[in-house]
Parts: sequence; structure tokens; C-alpha cells
Amino acid sequence: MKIVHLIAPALLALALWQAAVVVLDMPSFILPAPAAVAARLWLSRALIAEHAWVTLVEVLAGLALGAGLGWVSAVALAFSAGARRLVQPLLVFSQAVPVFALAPILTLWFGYGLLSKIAMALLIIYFPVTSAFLDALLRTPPDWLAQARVMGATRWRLMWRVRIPAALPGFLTGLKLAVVYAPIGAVIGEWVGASRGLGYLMLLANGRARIDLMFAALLTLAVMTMLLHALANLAIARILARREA
Amino acid sequence: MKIVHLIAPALLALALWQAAVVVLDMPSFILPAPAAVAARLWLSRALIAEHAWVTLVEVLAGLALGAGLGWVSAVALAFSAGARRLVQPLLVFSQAVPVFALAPILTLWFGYGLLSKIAMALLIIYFPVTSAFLDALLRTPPDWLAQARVMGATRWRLMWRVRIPAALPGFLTGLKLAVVYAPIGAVIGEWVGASRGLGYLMLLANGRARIDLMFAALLTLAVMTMLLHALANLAIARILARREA
Amino acid sequence: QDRMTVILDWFVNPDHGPIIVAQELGYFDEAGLEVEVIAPADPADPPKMAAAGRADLAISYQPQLHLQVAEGLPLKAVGTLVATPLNCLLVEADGPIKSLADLKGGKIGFSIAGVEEALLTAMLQQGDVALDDVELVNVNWSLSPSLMSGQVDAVIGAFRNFELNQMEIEGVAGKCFYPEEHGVPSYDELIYVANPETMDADKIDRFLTATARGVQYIVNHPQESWELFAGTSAELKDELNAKAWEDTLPRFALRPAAIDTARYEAFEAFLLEAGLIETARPVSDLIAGIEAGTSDAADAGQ
Amino acid sequence: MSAPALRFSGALRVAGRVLFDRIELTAPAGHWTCLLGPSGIGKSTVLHGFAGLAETDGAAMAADGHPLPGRVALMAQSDMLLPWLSIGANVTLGDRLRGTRTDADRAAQVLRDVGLADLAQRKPRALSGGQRQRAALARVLYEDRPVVLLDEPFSALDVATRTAMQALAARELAGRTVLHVTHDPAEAARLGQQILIMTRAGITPAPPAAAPIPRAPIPRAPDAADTLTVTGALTRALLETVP
Amino acid sequence: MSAPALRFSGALRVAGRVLFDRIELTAPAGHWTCLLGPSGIGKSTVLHGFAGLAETDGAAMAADGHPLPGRVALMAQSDMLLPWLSIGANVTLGDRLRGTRTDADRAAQVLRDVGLADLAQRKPRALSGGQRQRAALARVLYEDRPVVLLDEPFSALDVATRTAMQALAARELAGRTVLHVTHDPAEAARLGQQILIMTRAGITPAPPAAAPIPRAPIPRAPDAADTLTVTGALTRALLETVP
Ligand SMILES: Nc1ncnc2c1ncn2[C@@H]1O[C@H](COP(=O)(O)OP(=O)(O)OP(=O)(O)O)[C@@H](O)[C@H]1O
Ligand SMILES: Nc1ncnc2c1ncn2[C@@H]1O[C@H](COP(=O)(O)OP(=O)(O)OP(=O)(O)O)[C@@H](O)[C@H]1O
Ligand SMILES: [Mg+2]
Ligand SMILES: [Mg+2]
Repeated sequence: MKIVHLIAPALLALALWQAAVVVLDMPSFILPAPAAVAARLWLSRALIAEHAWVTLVEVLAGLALGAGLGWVSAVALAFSAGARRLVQPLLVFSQAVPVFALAPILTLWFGYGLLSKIAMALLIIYFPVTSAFLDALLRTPPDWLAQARVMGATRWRLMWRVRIPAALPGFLTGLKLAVVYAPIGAVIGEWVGASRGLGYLMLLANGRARIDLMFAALLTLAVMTMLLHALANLAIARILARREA
Repeated sequence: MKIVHLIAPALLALALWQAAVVVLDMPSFILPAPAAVAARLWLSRALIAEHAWVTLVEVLAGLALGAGLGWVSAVALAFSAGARRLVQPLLVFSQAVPVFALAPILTLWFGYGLLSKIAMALLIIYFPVTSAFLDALLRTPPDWLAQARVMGATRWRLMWRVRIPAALPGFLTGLKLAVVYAPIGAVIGEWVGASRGLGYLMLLANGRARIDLMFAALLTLAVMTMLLHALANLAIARILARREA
Repeated sequence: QDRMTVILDWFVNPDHGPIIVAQELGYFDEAGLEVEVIAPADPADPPKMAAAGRADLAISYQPQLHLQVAEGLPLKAVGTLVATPLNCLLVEADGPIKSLADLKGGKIGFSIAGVEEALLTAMLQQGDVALDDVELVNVNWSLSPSLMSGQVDAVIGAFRNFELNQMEIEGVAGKCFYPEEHGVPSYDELIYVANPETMDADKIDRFLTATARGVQYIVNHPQESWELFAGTSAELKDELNAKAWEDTLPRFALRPAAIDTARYEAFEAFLLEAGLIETARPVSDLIAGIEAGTSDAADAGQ
Repeated sequence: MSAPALRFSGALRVAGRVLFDRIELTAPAGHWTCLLGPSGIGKSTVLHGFAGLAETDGAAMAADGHPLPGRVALMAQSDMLLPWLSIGANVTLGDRLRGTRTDADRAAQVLRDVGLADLAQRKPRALSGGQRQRAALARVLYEDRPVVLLDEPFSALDVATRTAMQALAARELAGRTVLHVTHDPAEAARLGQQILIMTRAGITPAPPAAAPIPRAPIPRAPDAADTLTVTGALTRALLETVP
Repeated sequence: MSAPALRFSGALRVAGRVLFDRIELTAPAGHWTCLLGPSGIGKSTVLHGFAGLAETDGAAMAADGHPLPGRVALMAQSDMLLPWLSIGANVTLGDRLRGTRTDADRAAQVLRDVGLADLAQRKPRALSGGQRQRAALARVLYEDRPVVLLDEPFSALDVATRTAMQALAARELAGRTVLHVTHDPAEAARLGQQILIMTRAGITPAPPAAAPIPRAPIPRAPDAADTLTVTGALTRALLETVP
């Protein structure tokens, strides 16, 4: 990955943004110009860095937990069609519940600390990983399954040695989605009740119409997301390239 | 799909819900008991149906547009590594933008009508479809590509006849995710500015402290999501079963 | 030291001045309280948390309390934080809306709180406009932007101590139509609520007394108190909060423990007439420490 | 663990289609049986029946009455190597699927036997077609089962390698019940202790009495006179089967 | 569209590894060349070179100087059928990848020729190994190119079918430049107008002068005396190549 691959899209984004502001005559209280946001970013760098750090911790925790739990659930569900029929609708259900209905329940259980935020982030990250991985686990080429059956594979070893490795690309597809959703998941988690983090800062800035600050925080979040995604992409490409060669 | 496959998870969900209420001693203003919500659902059936209809239209429109656009984008991006490097970060960026930052921009462009809601739903649906499909498109077995090359395939026909069909399972994985995200996407779209729809109804009920109504609307949304998902799953299973047999 | 949890209505802002100042100046310590202040993102949550016993005290809005009690939440008012309405119907000062009558056929944005239809019906009546004559749009997160960008003609739910200043900072002059001047009975915007069954009246008492000292300090030392407040957190120190501080200062309840029962009675009647509640409850159901049938008590919190 | 005879007796079906209403086959215990026949007649399906992969309704069984699963090794018509495992790991896959101990020495030995010792670390994609087939052969030898089903195991090998691999298989699988599908009459003449031809009419022993299967132990010399005679007789018999 | 001679001259590489520093091969225009050699020596890699699939740095070319792409049909060692297309659709895939008109009659004809007329609607998964190989053969015949590369095209077929398919291929590909990799000496003796053996030492013509390639047009009778002589000579030569 060359540095130009990072800079070119950034320039494109800036150009689009500036064009939106100029051509569409966006009022600054709706979409401030890049320069204004950059200035705010610089002026409030200490503030933003402090909150970004909090969010980053939540993101990484949510990602580790969400991907881990997603992995485990997908494998567990792949074992049993019965469990799948019973549990999958509930997973789907969980994705249909809006934050504001969930927030009071989560805080009642987990309080206002880090836990309820991570729970929220997890709920968002968990689903795409489980869903994409499970999909792939259920698509193991039947010939391999047959060969393994003849060899007397136990259910668990068949899963571990054949179905999981065969489904690796599917898991990685889910993981890539999760990496993208993790930061917004953490931010939404912060709406559950927080006094720190980029989500808090954005909501505060928005509520108090400090749009430049909000966009500065948003930009930080977006850059965090893109870096995470670029990193994950790179790592995943390496893994897949080495896999069959 | 037998009817028991619909009823069993519903019963499980009800049991979990009732257990949460009873065992955890959930106050009814945070999580009302199933019976209370069912009663409200029945009493307010006309109201809820009216708003559900609005949301359903948004969901289907968002789904059609999101899946369609996702399909087109993934194919376009699969053609060119350059475009991918340039555009993919922007797509990732788009997923990092929270609603409240986007809401004023969307409504400024699209007004308070159906359009801004569909735009929001689309933004949410679009990404998993594009991402999962693109992933699969970039994983066409190299042997098939080689064979097609020898046959003198044009780039576009290679895409259409080989890469797209080979990536079909990946597209369907994305589509399944999209189906789950579509209803919440529409609901979030309604928060951007609306006077109708389940999202609006939920906000209103929440504002008026009518928690039973909020959960009745939420239940309607969840059932809508689960039915969509079950339908999509069934259709997708049919497609895949017929594909190679 | 008794531990105590207080949930604000939203993130910390100048509306919470007395609590923050009391905390900073150690008034809570002196009252034998160790107060944990929690700032939620959604104003609908705090009353639920208080009702559920997750918090000793929550800050809410008087209109909400009426609705919540009507829906059976175990909540009562125990004190007052801001003793006037803050809500207002906001229009552009230089815009076409000069009087409420001009709103006929216009668009009004709102951010759902539950009572805006009632407020609007009463206010529009004064301009001889029916609710059906205007189009209501829930603009949720973009009250003032939707107004400033001309997408709506007015917004209800704007706070006079914030949105007005905010528009000024953006260079657009705003104008408020005050509900209490246009047919809506006056009410207390921010109040303290607690679960009457589980609350510890003594702790609450000490808490309110300490915040009363906070208000006192603010009124006596507006500048120092602002600096004290702004010094608690980097994100609070800005022009808007400074202006809002000034505008909020005269609106703090000087006697937080005092509750004007007449206001509750009148507002309950107002909501009943608007059809938002089905029966009018006695104030003893709304305010703690009032015996049933003694609706003429003036101060409940002594 | 003595090798049982195999018996197929009943309908032959694949994916819901009936190939034969009734078919009979016996592979004597501890002997090498070759099965030849036109393309698409159902040879692989018979093997799959014994491997437990086809819906046989009990038509395929071991003559000793004990269940077959666990006693069978199958080398399928396509190599079935897992692309993410090295050749070495593919060879010992069975042990790791069952949770039994892998025997690294034996694995190295069979890989040496099939001539892939240097390629043990490679992934299947980096092998030639014949190398992949030998890897699959190494795996089935490593499996060390009393019943061995081979589906055209040497079809992608050159003459020299094929001859060597036939000898290797005959040596390694001696005393086991082997059912070996092949299209090569010379191979059948060299390895078969029983040779069967499958046609639309069913499964019949071959070659005819005029060219009986030699008594010589397997692997027989490819250029021995009786091997060549049997090859010729088989070829003639096969040319008569209208595909 | 006359068939060009093929010439390979240079290094033979695969996936970055050098198999031969320099290798030379000529396949005369309009003739059938058979290439034999031990497993893993690089035969498929040579074919891939002519098909434009290997990094050959221009080592593989047409003798007439025109570029090869567009004039070549390849039947790879594995069938390369697309599993979601019916056999019929797989046969005409080339046309649909190029956007040229498909010729339904010709497709039906080649499918009839390879004996799969009844299976045109089936998907590849529902075929036997030999049926899939014939479908791939049908496809390469349908492609109708002046240069045809065949990588063990008949290896999964029984004797009768194989003989028929060899005859079919010889008839259909007459006048084209064919490079045919095979492990079957009899097949080479029957079809080869030039026969080459690839060993570690390079590519050399075979068989030796003692058993020259018969003059008879291809396909030659499999049991003709000179065919059998060449088969024997080739077999001996191949047995001498240490794999
Ligand atoms: N992708 C790869 N990476 C590394 N080595 C490879 C790769 N593909 C093939 N090889 C090696 O290149 C050599 C030649 O392979 P090739 O497929 O051309 O052999 P072949 O002569 O066709 O053999 P066979 O008769 O077994 O098909 C083999 O030794 C093989 O191991
Ligand atoms: N999945 C399937 N669905 C339908 N028919 C099938 C399926 N698999 C195989 N068949 C058919 O069953 C018949 C027997 O197949 P089988 O693979 O057993 O043949 P075979 O004798 O091994 O042939 P070959 O020598 O070509 O490998 C063939 O005609 C084939 O078309
Ligand atoms: Mg077969
Ligand atoms: Mg090869």
C-alpha cells in the first residue's frame, strides 16, 4: 500500500466536500467548509484527542468482543439446524431494535459505565460477523464434507479442520464489515450515556450548534474508521494470499 | 419452511421477554410485559398499521435501491483497482457519519418527504451489499479466469458470465444483511424528519411516555424485519439449491 | 458521606449551573453527600432511571412529568431547577413571520417531546390559526438549522437561552414567541423528580439545600461562577455557553425545594383540555410531600 | 483388523435417479478387485455406496456383517485435497479429523514412496495434476484401512510413474480388500485378482475363460505374456461394451 | 484462418520458479504433435505458455509471427466447466464470452459426437468424471480454433469411448496445429504426427529411428502392427525417464 493510496482518496473527499459547500451553497451551520473544520481540529486538538482515545478503546474492545462472539455464535449455529431456526430470528430481531428503546434496558442492566457502551457496540458489530461467517460455514463444498465423512471425522473436528478454514473468506468479509461498523457502534454506545468519547462530543457539539466542532470530531472518527479498514484490508489480503500458495 | 419454524422462535422470544420482565423485575415503563404490548398492539392496530405501511414502503424502496446500487457499485469497483482505492475509503467514510450530522444535509437536499428517508435507508443498506459482493467478485477462482482469458473473453462479458455468477453467494450474503438493516434504516430515516412511519410513532410514543405503544411499534418493526429475513432466506436457499443442480 | 446518584436531563450545560457549582464549591460535601452526576444523551431516559430506582434523583421537564405520571410511572416532583419555561416558538427576526397569525399555511418544525401539539394549538389560537392550518414536521436533530436554512417557518422546542444565542452567533437574528405569553399556562422547565416509594427524603432535602447555596453563589457572583462552571470541562468553555449562562441565570429557581402547586394544577388542566391525558390527577400525585386533598399547600419541600 | 469381503446387492441410485434396479457385486476379502466399464455407467457410484456416500438402503455392506464406516479409505476420482493445507498436512488429514495421533514418520515415508518428499510443504495448487494424484494416493495409503476404494487412482500418471505407483499400491495394500475402478486394461491385468466389467446388463466377471487371470502374485510384470493376454482380452471385451 | 506452427524457445517458468533455463519445441503447422513425459516435468506449463497463461517472456509464439491470442483453444487438465451452467451452455461459453453468435446446431452436433446429447441440460455436478471430460472436449471442438492445446483429454475414458473420442478429435481437428499432452503411449502412437518426450534433459523427438512414426493418416488403427510397435518403443522410452 503506497502512501498515494491514502492521499488520493483523501484529496478526492476534500474536493467533494469543498464542492458541496461551494456549488450547493451549503450554509456553514449545516456543512462547514473543510478549512473551518481543519482550523477547529487544530484549535481543539487536545480536546478531540482526549475524546478520540476513549472511543478508540471502546472500538477495540467492541471489535475484539464482537468478532470473537460472532465467530463463536456462527460456529455454534453452524452445528445445528435446530438452533439456527430458533436463534437466528432472535439475532435478526436484535438488529431491529432502535437505540432509544434499548438504551434504558442496557443502562438498567449495565449501568452508565463502559459496559453498556461496549454492549451497544458489540450488538452492532456482532451481527455482520455472525451472519457472513454462518453463511459461509453453511456452504462448505459437499465433496469435502463427503471425503471427511469417509475419513471418520468427528463433528467438531470436521468443523475445525474443514468447515471453518473453508469459510475463512466469509468470516473475513464479515470482519471487514465489522471493522467499519465498530467506530459508529462505539459512538452509538456513547449515546447510551457517556461524558467522554467522540460520540459524546459530537452529540454535545450538535446539540449546542458547534457544528465546526462536531465536524472536527466526525472527521476524526471517519479517519479512525478508514485507517482501521485499511489496516484490516491489508492484513486480510496478506492472510488470503498466503492461504493457498 | 414449516410453520413451526416461525412459531418456535416466536415462542422462545416471548419466553425470554417474559423472563426478563419477571426474573429481572423489569419495570413496565422500561420493558413492558408481552401481554401489555399485545393488548396495546390490538387496541392501536389501526394506528400502527397505518404507520407500518409507510415504513414498509420506505423499506422496500430502500431495499430495491440499495441492493441495486450496491450491485452496480460492486461490479464497477471490481473492474478497476484504481477506482477501488479511490472510492472504497469514501464508502467506508460514509458509514462513519452519524445520522444527526447527516440529517440536516439530507433534508436540505431532499426535503422532508419520502426521498430523504429512502436516502438514509439506502445509505445503510448499500454498504453491506457492496462490500460483501465486491469481496466475492475479487475472489473468482483464478483457473476460471484463465480459461475465460484463453477463450478471448471481453472484460465486460467475463464479468457478466463468470465473475458475477461465481460471486452470487457473496452477493446474497450481503443481501441478507441488507434485508435485516433495511427496516432500521427506514426508521432512522424517519428520525431525520418525518411525520409518519413506525420510527416517528416510536419517537412520539417515547416522548409521550407511552412505552407500551412504543414497544408495540417496535414489535411490529421487528416482525416486519424477521418476515423479510425469512422470506429472503427462503428465496436465497431456493436460488442456491437450483444453481448447480 | 451518603452516596447519591443524580441523572441530568442531558449533557452538562449551563442549565445545570447550580448543581455543578455546588459540586465544585463542596456544598454537597458539606451536606454530607457524595453526589455522582450522570449526563445522559436522551432526555427521555432520566425519569425512567429514577422511577426504576437506578438514580436517587433525575432532572426532567414539568410537562413530561404530567405525561409520565398519567402513564403510571412512579414519579413525583421534589424540586425545581429552572422556574420558568425555556421552550419557545422560534422564528427568524427578519423573516416574514411577524405575528402568530402569519404562520397560517406555514411549516413548523419540532423535536418530539410529547406536548408540542398542545402548546402549538394554544399559541396558534391566539393568532386565529388552527393546528390543521400548519404543517408539522419532526426535525429531530436540526431545530435551528432547519429554521436558518429556511426549510421551516418556525420551530417549537427551541430553548430561549440557547437557540436564540446560537442563531445570533451564526449571524441570523431570531425571535421567540413565548408560550406563557400566548395562552399556555406558565410552568417550570426543569424540575427534580424521584420515585416517591424509594426516595430518601432526607438526602434529597440536603441535596436541594446545597443546590440552593449554589444558586445563591451564582446570583451573587455571576462572573466567578461562570469561570468555575466553564473550568470543569474543556468542551464547556465557549461563546455560546457564556451567553447562555447569562440568560439562564435569572431563571434558576432561587428556592429549589419550593414547588408551585398552582402551576402543576393549571398545567394538568391544560393537558387534559388538549386531550393528552385522560383524567386530571390531584397535585398530590405529581408533587412529593403533599397530602391528598391539600392542593392549596404552597410549598411542598419546606 | 482383518479385511472383510464387500457385497453390493440391490438398487444403484444417485441423486434420486435409479441407475440399476438391481446390481450384484462381490469383492473377496483381502483381494484386489478391478472394476471396469464404460464412462457414466455407475462405477464411481458403486464405490460411493461402499464409502457410505450414496443412498444405498443397505445394498452395500461388508460380508462379515459389521458396519463399514471406520474401516474404509476412499481415493476419489478428483483429488479432494484441501487447498489451504500443505501436502504433508493433507496426507495426515484423516488422523486430525478423527483426533487420532498423526504419525509423522509414516507420513514422510508414504510421501517418499510416491515421490513427493520434496514437496511436502507445498500447497496443492502448486502441484502438477499427476503430483496431486500421487498426494491423494499417499493419503489413502497413510489411512491404513482394511477396505480401500480406489477411483481411477493412476489416470494422470506417466507410464513409468504409473508402473511404480501400481507396484507401491499392490505392496502396501496387500491383504486388504481393494475395489479399484480403472479404465486401463493393462492395469487391471497387472493388479486384479478379480476383474469385473460393468455394463448396462450388470456386473460380470472378466476376462473370459480363454484368458484367465494369471496366478502370479500382484503386481504382475507388465510385459509378462499372460498379463498381455489378459490385457488384450479385456480390451476386446471393453470395446464390445457399447457406451 | 490457416493454422500456424508453434514454437517454444526460452526459459520455462511457473509461479516464479524456473523449471528449465531453456527449452525448445516446435509443433509443425497443421499437424498433430503429442507431448509425453514424467509427471511434474512441465508439460502443462508448456501448454499454458502457448495459451498465454504463463509468464513466458515471449518464449511461446506462433511461427507466422502473428500473435496467438484469439487463435488458440485450450482443454485444460481439469475440466474447467462452470458449475452453474448446463453442459450445453458450457459448450458455447466461448461465444458468449466473446460476444460472437452461438451456433446451437453445432453445439448440439458436438454434444452428439461426444455422446452427451441427452445430458445437454444437466449441470456439471450431475455428471460422471468421464462425462465431464467429454463435455470439456465438446467445448474445445466447438471453439473451432486453428491452434488446439489438449492436456490429457482422454484420461478419464474407458477404452471404447477413448478410441471413439480419439477418432472424433482426429477428424474434427484435421488441418489444425494440435499440441496434445498425454501419458498414453498407444494414444500417441495412434494420433501423433510428431511425438515428443519431455525429460529433465529437455524435449526430444521420439520414438527412436527403429520404430518410426507410421505414415498412415490419423487416427491410425489401434491394433495395426506399426501402431503397436511405436507404442512399445514409446513405452520403453518412457520407462527410462527417471521421474
Ligand atoms: N503454482 C505453482 N507454484 C509452484 N510450482 C508449481 C506450480 N504449478 C506447478 N508447479 C510445478 O511445476 C512443475 C511442472 O508442473 P506441470 O503442471 O507443468 O507438470 P506436468 O508435466 O503437466 O505434470 P503432470 O503430468 O503431473 O500433469 C511441477 O513440478 C509442479 O510442482
Ligand atoms: N449428482 C448427480 N445427479 C444426477 N445424475 C448423476 C449425478 N452424479 C452422477 N450421475 C449420473 O450417474 C451415472 C453414473 O455416474 P458415475 O460417476 O458412477 O459413473 P462412472 O461409471 O464412474 O463414470 P466415469 O467412468 O465417467 O467416471 C452417470 O450417468 C451420471 O450422469
Ligand atoms: Mg467415475
Ligand atoms: Mg499436467
